[in-house]
Amino acid sequence: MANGKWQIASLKIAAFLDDLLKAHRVFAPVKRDGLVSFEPIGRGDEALLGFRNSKRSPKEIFFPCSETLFAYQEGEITVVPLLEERRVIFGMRPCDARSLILLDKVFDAPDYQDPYYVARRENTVIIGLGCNRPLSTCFCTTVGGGPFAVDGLDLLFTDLGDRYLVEAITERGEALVADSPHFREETTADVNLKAEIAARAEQAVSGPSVEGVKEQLDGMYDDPFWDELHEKCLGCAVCTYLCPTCHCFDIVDEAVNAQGRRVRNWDSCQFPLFTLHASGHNPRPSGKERMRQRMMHKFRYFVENFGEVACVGCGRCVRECPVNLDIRAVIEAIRTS
Amino acid sequence: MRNPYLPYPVVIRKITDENEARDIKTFELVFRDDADRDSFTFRCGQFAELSVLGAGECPIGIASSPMEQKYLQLTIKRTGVVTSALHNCEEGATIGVRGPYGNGFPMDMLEGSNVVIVAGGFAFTTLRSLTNYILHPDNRGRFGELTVIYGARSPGELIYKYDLEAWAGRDDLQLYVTVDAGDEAWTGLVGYVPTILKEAAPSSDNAVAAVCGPPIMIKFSIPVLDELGFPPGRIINSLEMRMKCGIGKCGRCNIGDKYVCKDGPVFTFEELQNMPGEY
Amino acid sequence: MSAEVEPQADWEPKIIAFLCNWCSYAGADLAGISRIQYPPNVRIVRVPCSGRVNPLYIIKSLQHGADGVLVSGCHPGDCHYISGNYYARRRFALLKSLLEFVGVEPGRVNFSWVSAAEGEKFSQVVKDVVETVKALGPAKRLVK
Amino acid sequence: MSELEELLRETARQLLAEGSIELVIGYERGTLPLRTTPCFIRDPDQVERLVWNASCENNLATYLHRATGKVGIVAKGCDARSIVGEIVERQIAREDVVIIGVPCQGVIDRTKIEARLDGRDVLEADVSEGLITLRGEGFEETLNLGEVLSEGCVTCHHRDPTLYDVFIGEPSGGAVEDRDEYAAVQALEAQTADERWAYFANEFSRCIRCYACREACPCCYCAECFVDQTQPCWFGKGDDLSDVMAFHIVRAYHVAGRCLDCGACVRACPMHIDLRALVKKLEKDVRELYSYEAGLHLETVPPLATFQPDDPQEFIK
Repeated sequence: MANGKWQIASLKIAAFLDDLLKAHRVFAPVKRDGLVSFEPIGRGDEALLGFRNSKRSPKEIFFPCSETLFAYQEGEITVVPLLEERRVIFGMRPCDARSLILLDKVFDAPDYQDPYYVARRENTVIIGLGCNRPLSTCFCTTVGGGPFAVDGLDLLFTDLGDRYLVEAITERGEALVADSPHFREETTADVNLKAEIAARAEQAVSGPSVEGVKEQLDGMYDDPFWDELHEKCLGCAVCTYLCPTCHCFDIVDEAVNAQGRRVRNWDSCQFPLFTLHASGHNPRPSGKERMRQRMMHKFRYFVENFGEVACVGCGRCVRECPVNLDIRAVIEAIRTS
Repeated sequence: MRNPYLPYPVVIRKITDENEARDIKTFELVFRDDADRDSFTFRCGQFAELSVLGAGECPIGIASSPMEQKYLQLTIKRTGVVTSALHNCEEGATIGVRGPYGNGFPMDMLEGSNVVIVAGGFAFTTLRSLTNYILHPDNRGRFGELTVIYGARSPGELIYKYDLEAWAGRDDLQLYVTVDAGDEAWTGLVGYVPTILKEAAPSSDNAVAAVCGPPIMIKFSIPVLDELGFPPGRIINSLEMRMKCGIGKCGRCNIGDKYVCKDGPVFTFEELQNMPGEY
Repeated sequence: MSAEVEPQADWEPKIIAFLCNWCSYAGADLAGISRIQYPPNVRIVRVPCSGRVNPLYIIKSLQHGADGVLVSGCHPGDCHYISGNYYARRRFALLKSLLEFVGVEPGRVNFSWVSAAEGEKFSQVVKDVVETVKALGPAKRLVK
Repeated sequence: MSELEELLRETARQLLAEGSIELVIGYERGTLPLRTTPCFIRDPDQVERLVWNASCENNLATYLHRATGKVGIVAKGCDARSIVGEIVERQIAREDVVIIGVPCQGVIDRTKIEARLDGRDVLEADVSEGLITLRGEGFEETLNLGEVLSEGCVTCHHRDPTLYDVFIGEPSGGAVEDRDEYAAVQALEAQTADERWAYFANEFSRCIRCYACREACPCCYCAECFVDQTQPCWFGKGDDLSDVMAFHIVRAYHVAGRCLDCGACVRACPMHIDLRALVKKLEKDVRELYSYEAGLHLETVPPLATFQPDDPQEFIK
């Protein structure tokens, strides 16, 4: 583990990113059509520094909405080459970085590794940006994270106004800044200021505790609780597709005649088709079962399998649910039911 | 690391029509590459992801016995996109196979026990694999008495008639083949599987029951087994689920914290009682 | 999306023509037996009625290799099923307008009424469509 | 609490208490500023939860075809028109629904506010007298409500329900602003095909295939959506632009002559895609070609379920 600390002038960040661009593909937050998203940049000054969080989660840089697993023609398969280029993501929020740790448990499991995901993870260095001003919908601290948590990060940047404090979390993070001329030695004042900002930010985050929720859910499978909860749910996939930890997918063939490709697309437990058997039987026939599955998976099954809840408190589903079905309220209701 | 999403190419060596409706066929597959065959070592009760390029993939239980590792037999009913595409394939065609996946039947429990196989309709496939496995001369001694109760809607819908005939001539298994409704030519048993099971009344002493069939058959067979004294932990069941990846990632086949593709598809009835009823 | 490519010199457009069985298909047949010449770019799909043409067929054709689409049915009043073409007319009016609104070039998707007696008209329609589509070049929008 | 809300609650209480309905579908306070959330009330003692304000942005009619029994529903102008559509298309029976009509001042388009605030977080919002006040950490801004209403609301001519069993409050009257409701469509029509293609390609490139547009739409009630069909499989379900556009074109087309520009799809879209352009264009065409406006009368036949022998056909060779 690395523990180097530096500072960099805010005005130098673009130059630092320009340097990184020489040997890496660099993803950074940019604003396109009014929405913030993580996209490859061509120049360092394209990166947005003053953003709250991206609309879509950066999980898609590792697990895209849609990707070709292999192509084929007349029965001959051509495998999509695994990612080899070196990549850097600049500006990832700690909540989203934590989600990668959770996704690793699934995609980089001891029994089967997902080669596409694993290659992208191995070749991507993640520079985090601490959240000085968490949103009112953020609840990272209640699900094991924090606005300055470092899980999943290689470097953590903290905005100190005219400069950033830079903390190395891993060796490969440290390697990115070690030889860069843009970084200077940090001062005690920098470190203290960061601690202050972090403490304030942490204070600002609130939300329902997930403590005991798993145990509560253990006994709730048949609870009438689920009967009405789902009534207003539209059954769309906004929550699951924007969620940085949701990882369900579909595998389909797209082909014309003997030529085509096998594609992996995001899929959602909120769709009836997700579990529909070819026979017509559906083990989760209505919104009730599907909503229950989403909550149970995040707060019970994932905990049973991996020891952590599958939620990082980014608040995307809270903000974007078309009917304001607020997961925080659901957690609270489970806790108190 | 091998890419787990890549199918092994296999050639359809033989296609056998299994039923009168001709919507169930058994496909005998041989690996195009010997190395692939050697890495595909399966056990009874496991399944494969069958792959037809252009149509997609579907999970199918392996119907042949692991004693025959040179080829795979999969019995497939024409139902959805992939199975229809498979039914349109001809002998000699190349398709793909991934796997083997799943836990398979619990051999440590089955070995040394009397085995009662209860099967209905088309769901006989992996239990047929198990039956042939037990009957193999190398294995027969490691299992106790074998009872097979198998039923279908009509005589024409019985699958593996060639096996049924071969087994009928043996004295090391008790075979009950029944149909819901017979025809003029039918001279065998008539009655639903749970009824025949009740009449056959296999002993539950040191026995394990393996049950696969339509939900309604399972529903009525379980109480009979219970009456016969089979504890839930000695009744095993193989589940069907919509699956995509087969390796516990895509997230759709879970029942509670269990993934049917990885932790199943075989569960004891006791395990099922402790799982959500989402299957 | 396939990249926009310059049409090759010998490029010939591929037109998918959905022809109703009772009028336009017979019209095409008449053109054939009357030895009326028309460009060989059309691939004819015979349908029972222009009202049977699901708009999805048209979009799917454009997605998978058609440079142009022609739907042709009986003249108003002549529908074998009395009113199939009347319903189709409303549907296609909206579909054509919508496709052009999103930017599919006018001329990619065409409609005509051709009766069983109009072999000459059929050949003219095909000539027109082929000419228009040739001028537009290979399909590049909605192409998969 | 407004007088209107009081009346609304009283009406709902009565209907539930006298047993003429089993369920009221309405709006209650949401968990975020500027949000309400649909609520389903069966107990007369729970009617206090009901609210009615400019944040009641969902079209509740979308819940009707899933509901069973006799249902009361809070309906603004567009919701009521959607209900008319569902009755006309026989998705629900007139006698199974009690429409509690409410006058509408338009609903807020949150994306307009988001754009105005450029990332600043609204912690509190008040609406009164045509003004909206937004407060957050270190800022307070007051805007004209008209500036942040959904596009369709500003020029809506049917703010009061066209069909109702009970009407609460005073009718809203005509449109909020007197401008051409098709202005945005006309602006696009004036562009070249290339420009329009570029515009829509960019819009739809943001689609994440979440189907919130479809699920929020009261017209989208097919048991199996064309895009979910596998035999045949019409379109791919990935992010290929061709497939994405095909989906949106066909979805819009499927609601042609039925869509009434309620804006539910637009507000549900997390990616702020201009879904309105397509449906509004179709609405305009339907009006020009067939003089039809959806959701106004129970007796009319939807334009694609009928024809006139002399329908326009200039486009046919």
